[in-house]
Amino acid sequence: MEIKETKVGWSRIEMAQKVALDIPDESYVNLGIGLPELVADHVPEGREVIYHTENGLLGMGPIPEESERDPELINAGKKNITAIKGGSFFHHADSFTMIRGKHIDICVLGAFQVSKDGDIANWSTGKPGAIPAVGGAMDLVAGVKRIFVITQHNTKDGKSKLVNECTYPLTGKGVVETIYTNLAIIDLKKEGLVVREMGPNVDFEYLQEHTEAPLIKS
Amino acid sequence: MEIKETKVGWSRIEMAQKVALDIPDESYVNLGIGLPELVADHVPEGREVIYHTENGLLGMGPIPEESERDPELINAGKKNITAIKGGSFFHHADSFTMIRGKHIDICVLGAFQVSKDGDIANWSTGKPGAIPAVGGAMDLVAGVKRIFVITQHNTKDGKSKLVNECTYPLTGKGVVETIYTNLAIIDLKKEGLVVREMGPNVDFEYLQEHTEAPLIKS
Amino acid sequence: MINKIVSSPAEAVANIFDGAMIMIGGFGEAGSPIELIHALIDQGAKNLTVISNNTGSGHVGIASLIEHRRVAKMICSFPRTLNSTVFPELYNKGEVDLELVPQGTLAERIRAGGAGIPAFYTPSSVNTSLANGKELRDFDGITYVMEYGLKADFSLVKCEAADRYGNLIYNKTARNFGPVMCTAADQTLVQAKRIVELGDIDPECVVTPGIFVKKVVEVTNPSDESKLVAEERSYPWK
Amino acid sequence: MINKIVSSPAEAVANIFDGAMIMIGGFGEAGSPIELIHALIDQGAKNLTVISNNTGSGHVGIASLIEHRRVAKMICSFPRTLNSTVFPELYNKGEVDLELVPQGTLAERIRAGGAGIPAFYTPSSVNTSLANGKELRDFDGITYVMEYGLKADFSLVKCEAADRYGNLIYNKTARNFGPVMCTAADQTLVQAKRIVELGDIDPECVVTPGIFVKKVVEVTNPSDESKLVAEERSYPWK
Repeated sequence: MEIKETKVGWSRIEMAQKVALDIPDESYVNLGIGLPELVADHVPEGREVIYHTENGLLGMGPIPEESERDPELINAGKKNITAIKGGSFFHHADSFTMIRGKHIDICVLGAFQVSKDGDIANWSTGKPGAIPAVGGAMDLVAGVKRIFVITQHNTKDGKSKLVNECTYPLTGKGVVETIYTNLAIIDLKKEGLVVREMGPNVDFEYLQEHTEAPLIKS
Repeated sequence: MEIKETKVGWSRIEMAQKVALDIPDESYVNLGIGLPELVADHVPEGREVIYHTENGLLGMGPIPEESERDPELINAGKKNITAIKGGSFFHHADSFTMIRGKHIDICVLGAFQVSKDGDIANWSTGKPGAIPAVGGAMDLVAGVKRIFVITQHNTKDGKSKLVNECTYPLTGKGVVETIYTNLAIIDLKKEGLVVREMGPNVDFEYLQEHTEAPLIKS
Repeated sequence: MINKIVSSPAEAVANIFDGAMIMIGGFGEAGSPIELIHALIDQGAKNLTVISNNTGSGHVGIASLIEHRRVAKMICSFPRTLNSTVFPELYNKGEVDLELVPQGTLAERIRAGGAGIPAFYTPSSVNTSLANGKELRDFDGITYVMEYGLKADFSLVKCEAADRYGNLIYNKTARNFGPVMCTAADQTLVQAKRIVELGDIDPECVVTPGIFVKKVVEVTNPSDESKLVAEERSYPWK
Repeated sequence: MINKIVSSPAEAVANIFDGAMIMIGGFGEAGSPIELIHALIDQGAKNLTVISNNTGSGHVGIASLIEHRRVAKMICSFPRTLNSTVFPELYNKGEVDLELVPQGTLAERIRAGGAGIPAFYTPSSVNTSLANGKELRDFDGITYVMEYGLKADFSLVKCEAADRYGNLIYNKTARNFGPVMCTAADQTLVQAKRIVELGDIDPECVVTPGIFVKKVVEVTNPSDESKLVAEERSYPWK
């Protein structure tokens, strides 16, 4: 318990920075709603990355000034955005041609759970009475070449999000490549969950304690 | 044989006129290569008809002056054309969305044979050594709402093109609505081949003599 | 003469019948043909199946259509959005059905419907509950699910500019589902911010060729849905 | 930095390998990327499968590629056109294979390949010899044939203008198969009549977004195929 006194792990911004470092120059990237959206602000200088938003824009730019907002220029999270020079607009079927046809290089998503086999659950908690809403999540995990997950390592009540088997309804099976949490960067490899990097004041023992699925030291 | 002395049946132009009369105002029409192309010149004044060419233009206009030819503006027969005001260009998949999706009202095609059940053979004589080439014919007969055939009533060696069963490879089955020949206009109805109109100096007996399939007087 | 321009949203939606299958364009408020939807509420058709990405916000547009109990079933990918309370409440009461479809599958099913493709295979939703009961099939060692083309009796779409042939262009991400929905309905009914002369739209830039459009009505200053929602307005206006 | 511009047709086609599956845009001469095809002849790759609507005319472009025995198989809808003698001769000698596909099915198979759709159903060719041996299936009482998506290692495409991101616009009916072919290849190689600055192409009018393009080379004055054929030219130039 004394470990709570010092800073443990990364902040949300630092997590986004870690993801951004792994996005190569010239990538086409789709960012999920929420935490993934932060990634765009942290791509290293000198890398040109093109952002796709599934509602019909390749070349999503930063958030506009209040005075320049166009209610007809929004992202998948329905937030006002801008379009970069060299961007293009297209309809939904063409947009998902990019996704389903494996043209997008990287998708960064949030998740409720990721299993040791790379299964992801991020669209429904399956609670009775909740309105099911899937959006483009299943298309993204089925179609994008590389799926990165950015999420807190544990739920608010302390449960591991990195599990042996997802208990929430699946979004896709065996699709996640890397998971970036506040505690660590973990690659999902054939041999298992390989810890690539740990956050400040996190050691392997601590990390495993906070993780349901078995981890492997890199 | 004495009948050859007087004009029997319609000329090519007259055949095209007959087809054109049956094209309602505001129709979207695809014209096949050859004889069907003549139809566009004979649509009655006051009717606005939009021509589709499957290589990517809705709103095909007349043949251009020699000086205004653009090798990148051609029709399905690879002839130079023009585009009308209010036309639009699109790619092949979108073009065949119009065809396959039943958005085109009328297609006028030539044919080697039409059967009494509305089967059409117009892409291959099935001769050994001939290069098979189908183009868009099978898509057109499968997708366009109404299929009109314009053709000589008989082959050069006197055989009937309106047959009991097609002997040439089929383009489509049960699709032809009306056949316009130099001798008659014949509607393919449930009850059979109903002769709607006969050309100059053609009577029913003469017509039946020159037709393999049984005809019905209207 | 071809002239698809009609004089009012009411005239545009006049033929919509009880029990119709209706596609409604828009992704959130972008591209939502709100004046056509309001005209449809006034018109009174009920027992509708509505295909649209979302279920509307506040008490205007699609949300109002649902609130007035005109919608028997929604086919959509994301039935809860910001300020969407109408659909969730009625859904939880069992008063409206829902067919949930992944967004890309929804777009492709509509495109297929318009293109004369009765069914196709997609990798999306395989191994999830949304593929339950659906036909699976392997191609080259990968499992896909068969999905059916979707067609509608009517599509309601918003665009930026239209001419009398029904050629359309859109504005930015308001394009979204509009072009595919135009292809997939017996009658596509469009509200355009501007009616322009034939030839004013570059033939290289037409997004929806007129062949896919039945009627167009000019709505010069369409409502800004998010403003209406922020102001807590309800349709019909009080 | 993203810069897809390369300096020569030779550089554009440098990676094409023996046995590659290649889509080539164009409908007749309109849209045929003749300079890229000639560069490919110089480059020497052989045993190619070529997907293109036609088989070329005279002794230039695709016809020359075939004449130089680089093509093992053609997948196309219309292998005989005006002045096309090369393909018919070699086909009748059994020196080149042919898969004949209805034109709309060809376009849709390419679109499906690019869109991650492994197979779909179409009414085209049902009850004809081109459906022989293919899987048939009824939907709502109508019979359809199952067709597979088509993908390629390379697509060769001609366009009107391109920018360094690879965004493309086309000219008139030279658009034809280009946009779908761009989506369906691992590497799409483009010859553009003009290279323009980023932003010069209206984002509402981009036909092929850059994501589908690998390399672009400027060919300011592309050959006029019908002129070359009329002049009885052969490639390589003599």
